[in-house]
Amino acid sequence: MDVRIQFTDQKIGPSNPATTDGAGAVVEFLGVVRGVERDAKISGLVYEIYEPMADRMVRRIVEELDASYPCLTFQLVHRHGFVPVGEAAIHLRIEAPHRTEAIRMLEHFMNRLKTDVPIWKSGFVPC
Amino acid sequence: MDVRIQFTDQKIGPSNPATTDGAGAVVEFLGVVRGVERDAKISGLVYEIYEPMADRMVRRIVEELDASYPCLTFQLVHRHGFVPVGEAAIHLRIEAPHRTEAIRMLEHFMNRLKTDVPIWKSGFVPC
Amino acid sequence: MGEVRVLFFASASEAAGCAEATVPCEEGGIRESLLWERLLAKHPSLASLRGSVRIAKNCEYLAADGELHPGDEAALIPPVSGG
Amino acid sequence: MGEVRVLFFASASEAAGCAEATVPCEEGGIRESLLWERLLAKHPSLASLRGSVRIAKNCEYLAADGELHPGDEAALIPPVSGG
Repeated sequence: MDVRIQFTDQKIGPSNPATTDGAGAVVEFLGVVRGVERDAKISGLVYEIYEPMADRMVRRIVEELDASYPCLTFQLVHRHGFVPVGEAAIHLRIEAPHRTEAIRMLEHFMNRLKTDVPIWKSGFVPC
Repeated sequence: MDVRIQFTDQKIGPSNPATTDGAGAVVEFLGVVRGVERDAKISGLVYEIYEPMADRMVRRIVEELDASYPCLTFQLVHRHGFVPVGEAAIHLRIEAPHRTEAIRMLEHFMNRLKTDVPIWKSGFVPC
Repeated sequence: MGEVRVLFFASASEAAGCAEATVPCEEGGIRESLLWERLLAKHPSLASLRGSVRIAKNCEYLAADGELHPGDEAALIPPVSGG
Repeated sequence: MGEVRVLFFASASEAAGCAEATVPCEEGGIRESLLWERLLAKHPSLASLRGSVRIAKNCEYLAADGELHPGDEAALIPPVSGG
């Protein structure tokens, strides 16, 4: 399985539409910053990442999940620094031979991300 | 919920990256034609759609699922006619306030699509 | 007597060799079993599909006790395989 | 005696008012409890986080019986909230 991880402070661009040979399913996920946090209007969130550990944890998690839900490719982009409302903080793109594996990989990866990967919403910027 | 359905014999283009106000999660799915069907190499599949019924069934299913998994927008594009290997036969884009609803909508919609929506792989074209 | 139009899709149109047929239909309506009887009289090659095909009426699946009336658009829906 | 470098993130760096600290560490290694004792001596403001923060060692979560040795890079990992 081909795993690519990128941490960036730049806006996440549109993904490459090319598909890998043998891929029957492509699942993409964008986690977008919403305009309200704890009942207060915000203009954006600030993210902090412990990059070497986040990279290692992501690879570990994906490897574990791949044993149950075999996929072909896994691409993660996560932003750090300020992310304005309406922009994506995270982008995932998963290719698999079949849709069930790709969907399960997405679902379980996101659950694990939110418990184990050292990334934090470290602040929000009020309007 | 805003539901858009399109049936086309043209290649499915990249999706509009703009997100709807209040959307915290965007899930996209591409179902791609693979190069092997029943152990034979193929150059593509031919799809047939009973369009007015397919449109109605999709709306019905999405409406039912929306009660359990509230989403903001649902866009479906499905091709008919010949779809070459490596191209998408189906594209889904779902926006929801939260990721769980969007992922569940995708998962359950695809299951229902494959039992209830009058769309057929009506043939495959050998290499 | 009126008529019901019946559309054929996928394996049903292949088996019938055409895309649709019309079937006579009483004003009071006919059930699925009578529709099949009249369809098979015209298109005996559809017989092998009867066990797997569902009937639609005006773009909805027909309930087990549903009836077709003159002017309805029916369709033979073989097992679907979209996506 | 050697040293362990300890990185602070998110609420831990806010509470400590800095991004990292160094903690003395015996060659034979120290457990999490001793690391905390020495950290809190330097940064008492971290005390309230102790119940929720996990310790990482060289980019892996430290097991309950894990040890830190001189030269290791440790980190305080408050509850994460990515995505």
